[in-house]
Amino acid sequence: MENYSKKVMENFMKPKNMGEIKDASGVGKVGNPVCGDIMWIYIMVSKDKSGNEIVKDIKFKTLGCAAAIATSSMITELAKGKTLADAYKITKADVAKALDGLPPIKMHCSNLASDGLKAAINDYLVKQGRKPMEHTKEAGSSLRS
Amino acid sequence: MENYSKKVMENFMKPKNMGEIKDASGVGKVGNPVCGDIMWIYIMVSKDKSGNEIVKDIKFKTLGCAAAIATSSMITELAKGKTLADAYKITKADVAKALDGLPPIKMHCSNLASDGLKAAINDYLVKQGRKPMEHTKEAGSSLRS
Amino acid sequence: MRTIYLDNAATTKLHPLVRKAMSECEEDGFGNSSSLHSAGRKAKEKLDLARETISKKVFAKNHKLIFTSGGTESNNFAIKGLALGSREKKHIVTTKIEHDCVLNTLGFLEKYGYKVTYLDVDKEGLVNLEALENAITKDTLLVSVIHGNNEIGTIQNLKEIGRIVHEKGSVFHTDACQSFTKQPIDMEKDNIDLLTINAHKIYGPKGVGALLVKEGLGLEPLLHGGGHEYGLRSGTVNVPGIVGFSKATEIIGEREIEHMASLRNQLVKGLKDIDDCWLNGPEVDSGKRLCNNANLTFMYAEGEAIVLYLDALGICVSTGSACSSNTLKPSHVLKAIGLKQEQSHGTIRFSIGIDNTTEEIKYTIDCVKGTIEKLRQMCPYKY
Amino acid sequence: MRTIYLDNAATTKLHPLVRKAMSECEEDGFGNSSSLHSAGRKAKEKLDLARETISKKVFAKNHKLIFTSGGTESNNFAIKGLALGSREKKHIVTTKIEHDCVLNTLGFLEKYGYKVTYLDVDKEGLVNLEALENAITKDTLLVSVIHGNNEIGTIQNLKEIGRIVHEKGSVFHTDACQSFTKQPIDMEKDNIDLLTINAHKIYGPKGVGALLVKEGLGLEPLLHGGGHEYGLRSGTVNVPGIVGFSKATEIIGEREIEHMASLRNQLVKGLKDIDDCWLNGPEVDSGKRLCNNANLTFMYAEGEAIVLYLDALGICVSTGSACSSNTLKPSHVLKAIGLKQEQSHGTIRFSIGIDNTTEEIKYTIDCVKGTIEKLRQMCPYKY
Ligand SMILES: Cc1ncc(COP(=O)(O)O)c(C=O)c1O
Ligand SMILES: Cc1ncc(COP(=O)(O)O)c(C=O)c1O
Repeated sequence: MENYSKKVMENFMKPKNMGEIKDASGVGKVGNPVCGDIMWIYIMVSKDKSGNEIVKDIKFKTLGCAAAIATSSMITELAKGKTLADAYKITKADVAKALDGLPPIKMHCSNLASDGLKAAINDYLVKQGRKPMEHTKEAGSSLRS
Repeated sequence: MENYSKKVMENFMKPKNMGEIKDASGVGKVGNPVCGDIMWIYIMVSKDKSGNEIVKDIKFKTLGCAAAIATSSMITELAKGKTLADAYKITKADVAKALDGLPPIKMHCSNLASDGLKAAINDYLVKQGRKPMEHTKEAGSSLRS
Repeated sequence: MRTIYLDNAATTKLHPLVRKAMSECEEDGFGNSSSLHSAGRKAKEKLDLARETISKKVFAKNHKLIFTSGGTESNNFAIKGLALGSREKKHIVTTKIEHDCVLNTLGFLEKYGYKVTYLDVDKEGLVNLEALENAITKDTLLVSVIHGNNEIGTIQNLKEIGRIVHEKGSVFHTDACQSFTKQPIDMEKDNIDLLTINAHKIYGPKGVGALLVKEGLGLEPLLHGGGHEYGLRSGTVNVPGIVGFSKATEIIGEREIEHMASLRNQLVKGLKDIDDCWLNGPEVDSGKRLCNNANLTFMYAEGEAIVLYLDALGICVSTGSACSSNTLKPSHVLKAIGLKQEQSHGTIRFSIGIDNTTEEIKYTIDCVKGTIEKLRQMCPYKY
Repeated sequence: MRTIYLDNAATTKLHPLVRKAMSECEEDGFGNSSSLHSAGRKAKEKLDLARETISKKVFAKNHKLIFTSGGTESNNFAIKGLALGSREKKHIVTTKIEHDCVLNTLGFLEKYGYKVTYLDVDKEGLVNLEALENAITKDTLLVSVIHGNNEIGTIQNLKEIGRIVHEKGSVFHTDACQSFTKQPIDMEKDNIDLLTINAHKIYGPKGVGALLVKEGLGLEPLLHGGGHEYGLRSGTVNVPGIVGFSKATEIIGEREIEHMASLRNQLVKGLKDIDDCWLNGPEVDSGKRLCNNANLTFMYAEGEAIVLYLDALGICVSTGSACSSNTLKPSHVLKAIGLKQEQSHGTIRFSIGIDNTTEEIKYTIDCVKGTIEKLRQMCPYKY
């Protein structure tokens, strides 16, 4: 296997925002134990000064390899403070890029984080009685809950 | 290839009785350049006290590998002093045995010496107007002149 | 930071005595063993001596020892060489827990019309002898069974297997890369026709192995060429490497085996305290397990993550077999002994070496406990 | 007695710098390059670096470099791998002066229905380009031509050959075991698709070689297994050996080439005084001959005897190719350049090394003269 980048290793060794949010606005649950990766993304949504809904706080819990943990950590960093619409647009590629790349073999199966975030946002919307956002399929993405 | 025995190497490095006999009683010429081995055996025949014809002197000239040269040297040692009849009976196996063995690959093609001696004895007999001795074929022997 | 190397089943570090023997040979026996001159003859002598030493180690009497580039080549050569050398029978029996190099060689032959029976193993990884017997037919060219398993350490009963294979009139090959020098092997008593061994698992050099071949078995060479190694394996003979291999067979003795087994037992005992954790393969004191192997599953933690966290603490271990780390496929061996996929993800192989110490094992136990705890805190839920 | 080693085409002695690089790797990069942990990653880094260094040496841009166990494996892999990997075309073109490992691999394929054209060479050992062009048909899978001949030192014009092979739409393989680092090779400009090189001819370790493979050429592996080397060559990677190989590519430079050529010229000049003696292969100053090769025929003396008498004087040389010394077959290369059998028997190959000195060559000339004289005195007659 190709080596992980330094960024991946940093995010894996000392992941940011690991944990859960009690009373989260929304939770996204992706992956499953058979595949070896499970990822739960918790978000707390609130409004900013202009009245836009933003990801005020975000945490993750992940069972998985270094790539799974590092991408979890990275998505929380990327999403925090973003509007829901912008957060929803974060792709697997964005996450990988922010980590200075992932080994090809890990590019998709262990890079569920953007799926997890989308699921969390929609969980929030649905709980609010609103329509979930449409999931524009990325190559190789796999939205599982 | 298997290594040569010490005896082979001694006989190859310092061959005994190398040279020719001017006015030899008989000369045996075996082998040919295409095969890489040529062997000429010179004998001087005389009678011992009991009136038997013996190999009084014997010399060789040989083009060939270490086995060819060592067997040439050895046959001269084995034959010297023997009666013609006894000398004629020396086999390839006798020569190889006296040399503590030969690598299998060299057992026959480079072990012409007994053939050479037989040829020399018969050359003598024929020159004398006598009948040559019968060449009892050994496995793999090749009498060429 | 000192490294605690616990991946000796993947490969070992060259032993200083082996290095010394090799250096001497590089100085004094560097010639081409096919050359006639003194430099060649010296190399040839060392080669012959090494061949004899290693042959004796496995009590080979009616076998040619052919040096190869390692276990993979030996296994490929044994199987393909026999298939091409004796072209009538088209059926091969093996197990579900062979090394990839056996399985993939057989997969290759399947493309060319060979039928392969992959025998199940029980929870401990042992082949069922009755099933084996039933699997062998008149058309069975070869039975290939790994001696000591590289992942879970299971040792098969060679003698019983060999007896059955010969009774049924087939040829017996065993891959003994993991067991060689750790476990007795007797080519005659165990009825072994083809034996694969290598050097880099026993503190010898990488790139050196051997296949022992029963006299009279007509193998087609895998490497054609100048006719080295009785015409069965061509290529300038790696005499310094082979001298190293020969020396390496002297490294592991009774004392080393006991030492490794006791550290392994210490490790397993220490780790079994952890909740939701178990040992895969035979019990440590069963006599059916390689002396240096411990394979444990830690639920709710993923293998690669465990390996890399431990690595950061200076501890080298492996997820399943090192050879497979290029793929994400869960181990076929763990599957064969009945682990579910979600269980196999959290499985770690520890393989002890002769130089490990009890302090290292103590430290390792602490680190593993800490690591598992840390990872489990990250795990979203128990399943 | 000091040994004067003049058989560097058979194999070379490990260079101290190579040994040093290997020892460092054995200490610090002994891990399995497939392992995830630091010991594995260190090995992997060294492996990657070696791959890059060697690839650069032959200006490989669109080629994968696959490490193997040596020239024999690389040649077997190139030819059989391509044959099994692309199963339509069934014709192969080669020359009459290939190394045994190419010829015997082709002989093996002939048993399986492949047709092989063996091109003649001229007196100097050069392939006729027109004959080559005419030999390649639509069904020609591969053209395999040795770069520097191991017996008579002839260097083929790779660029011209490569151009023709590609124009005619075939695949070009060259065996460069003897020429690598002694003669420039440019994979792109020379249109080489498959390149065989090895380490032990250039002061590197035995048991290490490489095959460079043009991207997109679908080769079937020769060694199936764990999927190492891009899935093309399995087996735990011999990283210390490969690091040695990489270092070895730095040993022979301009200066060494000149040094060897000048000693070789001194030797040939000195020996040509001898009656009924000649140089086989291209002239020493023709630019078509390996810098370190001298191959001479001495009539009325036999090769093995010459070798062993010289050996007793401390001089190591070879009759034809060392690989063939297990058989008594006269050299197929000498036959191809027109020597009669009785001429080839008295042929000796001298191959200079970087450490030989002009004094050694002087002594060698004297010894050869004495030896030839001694043996000719034993020769019964001139033919
Ligand atoms: C059981 C077993 N067989 C075969 C091999 C392959 O040996 P090598 O790496 O020497 O090719 C290994 C180790 O990699 C092994 O553990
Ligand atoms: C031209 C040539 N090709 C191939 C080989 C075989 O290489 P190896 O001995 O590394 O297998 C050699 C040397 O033995 C050689 O000289």
